[in-house]
Amino acid sequence: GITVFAAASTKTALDDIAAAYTADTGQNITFSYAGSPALARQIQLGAPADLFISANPGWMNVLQDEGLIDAGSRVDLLANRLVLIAHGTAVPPLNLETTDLAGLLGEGRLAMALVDAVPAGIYGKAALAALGQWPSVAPKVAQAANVRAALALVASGEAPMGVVYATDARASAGVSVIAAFPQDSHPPVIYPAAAVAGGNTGEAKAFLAYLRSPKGRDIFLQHGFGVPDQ
Amino acid sequence: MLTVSLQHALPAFALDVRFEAPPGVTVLFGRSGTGKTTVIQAVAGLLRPDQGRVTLDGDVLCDTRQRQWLPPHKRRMGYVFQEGRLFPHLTVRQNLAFGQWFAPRDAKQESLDRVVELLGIGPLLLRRPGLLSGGEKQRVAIGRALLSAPRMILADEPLSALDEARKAEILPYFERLRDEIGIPMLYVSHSAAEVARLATTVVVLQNGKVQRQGTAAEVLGDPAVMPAGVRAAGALLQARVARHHSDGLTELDAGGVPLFLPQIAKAPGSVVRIRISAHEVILSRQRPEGLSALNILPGTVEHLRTGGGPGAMVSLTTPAGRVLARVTRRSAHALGLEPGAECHAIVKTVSIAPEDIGGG
Amino acid sequence: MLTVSLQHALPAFALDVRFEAPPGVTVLFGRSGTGKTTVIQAVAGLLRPDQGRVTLDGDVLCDTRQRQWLPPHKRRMGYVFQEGRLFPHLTVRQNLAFGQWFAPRDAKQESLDRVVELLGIGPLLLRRPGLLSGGEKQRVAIGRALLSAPRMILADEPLSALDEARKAEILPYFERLRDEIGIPMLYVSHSAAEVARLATTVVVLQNGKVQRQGTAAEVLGDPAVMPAGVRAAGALLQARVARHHSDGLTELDAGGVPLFLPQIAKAPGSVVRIRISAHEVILSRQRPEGLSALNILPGTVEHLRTGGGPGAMVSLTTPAGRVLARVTRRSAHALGLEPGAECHAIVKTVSIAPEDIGGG
Amino acid sequence: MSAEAAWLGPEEWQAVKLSLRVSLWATLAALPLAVLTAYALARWQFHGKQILNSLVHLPLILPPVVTGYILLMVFGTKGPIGGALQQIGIVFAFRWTGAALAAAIMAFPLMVRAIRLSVEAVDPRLEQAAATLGASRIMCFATVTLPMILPGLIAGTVLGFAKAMGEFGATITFVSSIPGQTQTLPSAIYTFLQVPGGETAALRLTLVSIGIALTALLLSELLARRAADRAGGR
Amino acid sequence: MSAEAAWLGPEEWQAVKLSLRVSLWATLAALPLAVLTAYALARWQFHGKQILNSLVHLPLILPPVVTGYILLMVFGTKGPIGGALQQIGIVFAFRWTGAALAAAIMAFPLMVRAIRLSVEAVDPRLEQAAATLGASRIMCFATVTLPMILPGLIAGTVLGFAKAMGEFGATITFVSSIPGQTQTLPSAIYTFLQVPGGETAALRLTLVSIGIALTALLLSELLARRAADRAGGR
Ligand SMILES: Nc1ncnc2c1ncn2[C@@H]1O[C@H](COP(=O)(O)OP(=O)(O)OP(=O)(O)O)[C@@H](O)[C@H]1O
Ligand SMILES: Nc1ncnc2c1ncn2[C@@H]1O[C@H](COP(=O)(O)OP(=O)(O)OP(=O)(O)O)[C@@H](O)[C@H]1O
Ligand code: MOO
Ligand SMILES: [Mg+2]
Ligand SMILES: [Mg+2]
Repeated sequence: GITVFAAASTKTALDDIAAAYTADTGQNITFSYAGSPALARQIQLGAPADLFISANPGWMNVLQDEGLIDAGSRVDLLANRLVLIAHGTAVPPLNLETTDLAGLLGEGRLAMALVDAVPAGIYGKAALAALGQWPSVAPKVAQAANVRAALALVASGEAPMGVVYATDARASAGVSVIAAFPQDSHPPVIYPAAAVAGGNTGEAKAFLAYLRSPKGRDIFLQHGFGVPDQ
Repeated sequence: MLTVSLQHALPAFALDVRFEAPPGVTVLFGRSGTGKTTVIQAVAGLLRPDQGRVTLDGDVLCDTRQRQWLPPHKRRMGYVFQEGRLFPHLTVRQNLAFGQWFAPRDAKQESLDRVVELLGIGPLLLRRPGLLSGGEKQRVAIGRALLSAPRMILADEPLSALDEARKAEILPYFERLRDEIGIPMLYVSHSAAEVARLATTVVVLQNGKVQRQGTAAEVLGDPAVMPAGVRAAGALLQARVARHHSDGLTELDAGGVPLFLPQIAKAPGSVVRIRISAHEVILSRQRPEGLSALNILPGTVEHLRTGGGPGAMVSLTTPAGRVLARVTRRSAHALGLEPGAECHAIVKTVSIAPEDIGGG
Repeated sequence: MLTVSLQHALPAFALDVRFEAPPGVTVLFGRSGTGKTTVIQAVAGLLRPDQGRVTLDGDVLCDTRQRQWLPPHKRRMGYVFQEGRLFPHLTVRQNLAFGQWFAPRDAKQESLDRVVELLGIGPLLLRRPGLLSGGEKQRVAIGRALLSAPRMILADEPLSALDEARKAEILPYFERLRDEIGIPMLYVSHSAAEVARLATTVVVLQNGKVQRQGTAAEVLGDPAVMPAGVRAAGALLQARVARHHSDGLTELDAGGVPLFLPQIAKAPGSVVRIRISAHEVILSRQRPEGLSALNILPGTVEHLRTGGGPGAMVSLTTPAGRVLARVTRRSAHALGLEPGAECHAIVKTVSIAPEDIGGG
Repeated sequence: MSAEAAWLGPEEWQAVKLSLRVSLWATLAALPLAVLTAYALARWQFHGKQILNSLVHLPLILPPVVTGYILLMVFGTKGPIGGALQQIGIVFAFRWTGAALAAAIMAFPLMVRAIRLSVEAVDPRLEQAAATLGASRIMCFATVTLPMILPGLIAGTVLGFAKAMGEFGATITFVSSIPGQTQTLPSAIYTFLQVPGGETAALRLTLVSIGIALTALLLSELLARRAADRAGGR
Repeated sequence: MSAEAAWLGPEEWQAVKLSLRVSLWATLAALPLAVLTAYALARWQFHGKQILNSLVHLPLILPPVVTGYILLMVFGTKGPIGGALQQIGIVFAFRWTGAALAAAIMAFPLMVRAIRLSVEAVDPRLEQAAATLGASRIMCFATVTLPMILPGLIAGTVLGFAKAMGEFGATITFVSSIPGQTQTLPSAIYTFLQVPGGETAALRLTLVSIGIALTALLLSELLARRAADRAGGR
């Protein structure tokens, strides 16, 4: 079997597909889920990974520049969407282009992932900037360590609104998606995947192919991920 | 007055005592492990007895039946512990002052300077207890208890770590506490000299029980109970100071008999207590002449007790009171000492030891 | 033989001593805070002196000049500490056995049972030290040191927490250690009786210096150096056991003079040491008759020392040796006691105290 | 200070100051409670003692993120305690006070453990002696126990302070990372570590963090040595 | 056990077992070194004492992620020490041994502090007494010091064990989160918290984690109480 280093946010979907893969091929897959930066650094320092699925193209680029991945195998595996959520069920949607987000927040905070460090935060900041909301909203942003923590802030009602991935918002009770950010307001949310140089690239590629097979795509879609066109 | 009634079971030891300590000094006497410290701790409130009642001057300190309990810090007991228990983080001066901080403002206070001088601990004031010698520690512990303006003093072998000279200096101070300040004391001691000098009452403990209680004269005069053995037996007599002589002797009047001893600081007319240790008395049928011993008490043999050993304890009635003499059976026989026989008790002046003199 | 030469400066205290301790018991005598414990600690290796040299039977324990240093655990000193220092986490039995574990296999070992019986600590064996009374702790500490098969015993006031009866039981044991096992001892004590009984040599310390060193007889007989004051002065005499009488008395021959004392367990012919405390001697010009006191030593006044007080110290030469008597100046005058005067020293049988008898 | 200010960016400098404030407050505010808890655990017998003990240790056992979540649930404005406190004007959410609360809770078990060990080492007979000299329970504690446990107290406090300086998971989960409000040094370091090439900046902040904590440590060693000498009677 | 096995998924059960193994090894392996370090810091005077002290405390001061990163750089297969050790067959990187190393290093300061406080509370005069009875330094330590510091030793060990059970940041950064190899309970909890709907699973694992650590804690309290009674001479 091979070892897959994958961004933690892909866990449920990947576990499901791997189960199917094992059933189909008899091959076991071992996953190590953690934050993409940690995984990338570990690969830099010799981790026994065969396949890397990053939530962050930046870190994949770094590995590619250092020749640590099999560049030929790199694909954009998954896509995601950025949405605005609010605390509570059945909160009416709003129009991101016309609403004064800062005014709506009032004293409240906008929960986001770290806006300069974590992809979801970086994308969110870009989108808000593109929409002209960033200057007024920036002082009200509460930056969480990751998307899930931002979601938790909204779910608990601590922050009235937050910016998270569609995949996260779907599964959470107690929050409503009140707007989706336009695709063009931020760089595409892409999860690149690539076989790690020096690993079992053959099997890594086989599994990667399985992930991109219709069976794999279906499961990703079920979990709310987008699947970039090939 | 202190009344004590205690029952307390410890693993392998059971305490069951009941005694009253009239004003003055009550000495707890008894061999190692007979419960002396345990009694004192219960009086101090450091031990909660299974059952018991302790009162001081009518105030209930502890009554298990009525569920009354006065915590130790409200009892104001000046406790000199057997093992010192100085506060290691405080200097000697701070240790001494500790009790003063908590003493009621209106309480009679000993002055720090006086206590320091008495105990000879002036040079130690700025040191910490860790750097003191054994005797130095114990002296500081005594000072600390004295300075807390206590209603009562509990002293657990306070002098045993001290050299004889220091003991001789400090004993009179305990006496003064008893006589001048009138502070009651419960005092553990193994030394007959200390008992004779200080005790108003002696409580003899044995295996956690009161074996005997009585005045110092009664208990010290009874060889059967003396835990220290016959060598500690002796008589306590009352005498009145008659006059002071120019050669440094004080003449006492003990029931009409003159007794001489080295000058004592008491005004003529005052009553003192003297101890005559049984083993220091020599008996003679005729009135002896030409001896260096100045004190000769005429008397009559009251009774004579012999044991298995070569000794005999003779008690005499004299005008001064009952006197005990420890002689050999051989001498008793040679001199024909039988009840009713007249004889003379010879006591050396200086053998009426300064330590054995207490205010009556 | 132990040779000690030490210089050590402590804050507010400077030690500078040099003495030799011949085989037998060397008693360190001196007032509180004069450095007795400090000396013992240096001998044990618990204190590294600034300068000094300590040897035992030729083995160098410490020599600061030659940078030699034998660590304490190699010195095999049986140290009875002034403050007990029992191991709180071990039972009494384990405390006692502690030293045995580390003793060389071939060392002469006291038996645990014998020591336990002697010290009366059998019932305590399974307890932990936290639950012992003060005297019990000290007895265990003595036992622990004795059981470690020591080359030498260092005892720092080992008996001061014990009652008289217990002291009287344990003292002979120290004597046996000295006489039968021949183990050398350095022994701190405040008690003249203990000194008289045990000491081969007495080293008197004062303010960190050796004030006087000598045999027990010399030092105890010199009122000027007795730290305990004049009351502890007395003479030590050699005598031979003459015979045992059926009435429980033993007759001694002291230079031709018969002396009687309660039976002692020595075979006729053996030499014993007896102590005659100066304040227990009565003097008479004529030979007294009809007294209960059996012991009368004829002698000649050697000299007479008077001080500011009412007392005088008379030293007599008698066939038995030099005897000291403490009398009043008044008596000295009345009896015409001047150098050269003939007189008799009267000593009560029983006042030759059992504690004051040591093997010669 | 100005050298450091130049070396660090303004936002980093802010994080340093905030971390100091948060850690100091966290340790100082937790200290009395830690002493009380330690004393209770060491000396008193009461029902629920083991439960208290377990509660105290929970933050040590739990992954910090979980602790952060629990804090959010309990002390958030919608939480049972947080909501109640909000009524009387005490707010933790997104405030530096919340960061201090998180740090205090994470540091608490360390402080309690150290102090408790010290309390257990104090001979109760000394407290008894103080009582016979007229000192009430509280005065006994203040005049005897407290000075004698000072080494442990100092050790515990510095341990707590160091922990508070390093605490990250619970803090960021509870109060997120708002520059000047809740962005402590570890948050800032974490941020740098998330982006490629951020290592140098992270290292710089790490050094600052180490510098501060070690200074505290050395100071405490000095203090503890003196306190121990005193408690040892020298 | 089988009830628990059924309640937990196989991978979770694996994480529980791994966490136990990692924490036990971490604490047991660190213990002798912790005792030595604590004793040295408490009793010996030597050059570099403060440096040693600082080093010991570093893992407490640093955010765990930074510690993990440093471990990765030093003990990773490409790191200076990790590379050398690999030559002789000792590998930490991405093995459970690495998780244990990380846990041990994180737990170390807690253990040292607790033990050190206990050592400082032992009256050196008792060790002197042992020496006069013939006990060499080592025997003094084994027969007197060690039994007397037992309460602190137990406290430190359990503190360390609890910390090791909860350690996450350094572990996941150093050895990643590979099921059966390096995925400890906290890593598993973290991963569950990162995915939608993972809260229930996270809660379940958290409860297991709490259960284990509290059991250890209660056990240690019992042991420590007995040890303290003995050390107190009762
Ligand atoms: N806490 C305790 N638990 C069990 N036994 C105890 C405890 N304290 C004292 N004892 C035992 O109770 C008895 C009486 O002890 P106590 O300390 O009162 O004796 P003491 O008369 O003061 O003796 P000493 O003269 O030796 O000091 C002793 O046998 C002692 O071992
Ligand atoms: N570590 C120390 N530092 C400073 N001074 C000390 C130290 N140890 C002892 N001293 C002082 O040195 C002197 C001698 O102490 P030592 O314990 O030897 O006296 P001692 O003769 O044994 O007295 P005691 O009969 O009271 O036990 C004392 O004044 C004491 O205060
Ligand atoms: O790298 Mo993530 O998916 O933001 O934890
Ligand atoms: Mg006692
Ligand atoms: Mg001494």
